[in-house]
Amino acid sequence: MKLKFALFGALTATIASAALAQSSEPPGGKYAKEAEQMFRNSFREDNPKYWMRRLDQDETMKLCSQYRDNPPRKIGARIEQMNRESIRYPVDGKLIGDWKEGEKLAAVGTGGHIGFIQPDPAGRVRGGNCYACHQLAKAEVAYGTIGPSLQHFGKLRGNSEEIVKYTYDKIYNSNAFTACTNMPRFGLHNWLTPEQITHIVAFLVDPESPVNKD
Amino acid sequence: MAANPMKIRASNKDGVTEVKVLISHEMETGQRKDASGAIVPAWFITELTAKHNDRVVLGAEFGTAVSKNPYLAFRFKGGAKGDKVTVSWKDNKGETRTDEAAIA
Amino acid sequence: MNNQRRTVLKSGSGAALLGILASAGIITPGMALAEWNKAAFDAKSMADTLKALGAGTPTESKDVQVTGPDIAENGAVVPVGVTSTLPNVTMMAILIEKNPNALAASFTLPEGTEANVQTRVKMGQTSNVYALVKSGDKFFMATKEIKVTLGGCGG
Amino acid sequence: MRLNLTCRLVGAALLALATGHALAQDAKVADELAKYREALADGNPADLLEVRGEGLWQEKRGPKNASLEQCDFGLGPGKLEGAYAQLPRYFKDTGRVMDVESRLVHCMMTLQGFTFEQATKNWYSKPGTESDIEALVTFIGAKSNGVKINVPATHPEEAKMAKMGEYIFYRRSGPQDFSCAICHGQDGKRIRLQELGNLTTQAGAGEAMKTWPSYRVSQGTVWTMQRRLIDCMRQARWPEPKYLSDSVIALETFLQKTASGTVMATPGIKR
Repeated sequence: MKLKFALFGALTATIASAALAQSSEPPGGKYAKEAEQMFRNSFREDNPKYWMRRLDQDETMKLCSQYRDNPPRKIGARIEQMNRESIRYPVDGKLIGDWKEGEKLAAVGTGGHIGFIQPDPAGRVRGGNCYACHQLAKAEVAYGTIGPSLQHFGKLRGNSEEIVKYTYDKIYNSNAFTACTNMPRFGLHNWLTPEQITHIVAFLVDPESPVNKD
Repeated sequence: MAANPMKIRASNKDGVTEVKVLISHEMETGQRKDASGAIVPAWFITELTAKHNDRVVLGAEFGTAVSKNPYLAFRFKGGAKGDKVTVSWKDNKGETRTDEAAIA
Repeated sequence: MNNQRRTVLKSGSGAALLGILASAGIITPGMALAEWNKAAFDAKSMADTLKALGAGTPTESKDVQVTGPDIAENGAVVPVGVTSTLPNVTMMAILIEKNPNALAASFTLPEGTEANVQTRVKMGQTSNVYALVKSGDKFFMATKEIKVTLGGCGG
Repeated sequence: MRLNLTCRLVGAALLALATGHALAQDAKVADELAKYREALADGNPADLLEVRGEGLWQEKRGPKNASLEQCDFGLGPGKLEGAYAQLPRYFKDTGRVMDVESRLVHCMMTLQGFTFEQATKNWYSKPGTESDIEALVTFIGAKSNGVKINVPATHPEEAKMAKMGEYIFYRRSGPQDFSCAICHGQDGKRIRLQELGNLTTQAGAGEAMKTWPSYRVSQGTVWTMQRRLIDCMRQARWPEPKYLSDSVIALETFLQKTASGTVMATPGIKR
């Protein structure tokens, strides 16, 4: 037993140090600063300021980029703390909305495109695009696998207050739980409103939702 | 814009000639809006005829639902290596084009 | 594979010359077999389209098949074909129930041409796709659902 | 205790059944998708552009009434076989790392006398407006078909570009917190039904890079690598970098370097 433990420890240490060696250098190496400048200079002068602001990085983005989305534990903890503090709730305090609205939002991947070539037409619906990365309702076969399957999310976890709050928080700001996760911070960026997030929560936890029923 | 050439492949095997045609055409549905919100008028191939030497081997009528840069494949009995396969199309603006290929 | 492609492309350049001849009026495009059936292509519903094609109520037949994959990665290009083992097939058509106009394409088959045509069509959404075949003076039909899936990045 | 065990067994069996069914459904989807891609591959409309590109390559055009046939993509004037596969690279005459498109535009300016604006006005096609660059790049790309991608980035300027490309690859920003690495930094993932290559590995980058330029059925035209990468940034909900900007060339250098050794198979065809 002890031996096993020791072996396991040694193995993890080896893996960790190998990973460290591979990614110890921030992307761009000694050219990182110059690369940032070059990147910023690659855009048209007549881009509206509010477009260009989308290239700004908050501290989370900067740290995640620097560590190739694999920050050391201490920095990861700091990122998570920082992001936990950002979460805001709907005024009425209700975290479960309408699963049917959530179902629509989960499928919509449009919205938010800017630029001169193929911008979204004004007023185009902006969705959560959940299916791009997650399996949800059984009937939708065109689902992505970047994130874990969420089929039977509520069936497996129930819909206790704790689960509901976790689900809301995770969608609002994924980095509150996992620093540098691939998942966008939908609430933080106002990509989805708190109300829209409650609809997606309902889609995930409501027993009547196709995520759980089928 | 002058129409670009088609790509025609024709091959004979066991007495049957298989023809595959790729056509360069916009196939605009007449339902799409441009950047300013105006409807882009329909522009699409309406008719197509394929001949083996002088004999018609296929007639086709297209609607706007045929994809951009249309593809068509069909088979007819007969045809020998070196024979000509000719394909002609006409679109709703009256533009036409004819191309040919030798059966391989 | 590579070589084959090259040869094909070479013959393609030859075709360009023919195109010039055609546009100069030296070679005239082949005459269509019939006038483009405006009423059929303008019809919206399946029933109206069948009526305009003079097909009435076609009989469902196992000897007719809609060919091609059941799933399209993009609705802009969906490979679809019609095949049939029925005798004396003179006409075939592809109809897409949920498109704005059901009729996508129709084909006239002279004697000696096999009842086996493939093309590519646009589909706005998942829909039943019908193959219509005229054998002798009777119409037959087959159907299958083709699923149109969305891409991930949001267009 | 016994009841509990039975329950668990039944539960396990049910779960296995459900999983089995889901797997069967996924397998069927994968099967039909493979059929779809196969059907498209036989008859790639990119071939139409390739023919047009060949014509444009030979045609005397521009204020200088010259063809592009003396354009040097790094292997010598007019040498196109394998040229695409070894780009981007450093060019002494311009003192810059250039990709196939920036070099092509350079030739349209120096050999044919076009201005930069004239040469790049239609760098991508719109419905009803053809792009000469799309056709030319399709033609030039196909001349590397069967050739191994070879961008060692040994010249200091190339090495620097590859490093700067790596920086951009991992750079997160925008309202979705995206970077290239989010979707393209892991093995075996897909977005909706589209497989995502891990572009940090030779296999993944090779699989991705070897098929470009590629016909996009959703767009009805061939996309060049510039278009592909500029659109990635649009999809990340960022502003678009300028056509031929160093950021795009840097990313290309990073990706081609990673993909080196992979045999080109272009033009491809994709959703």
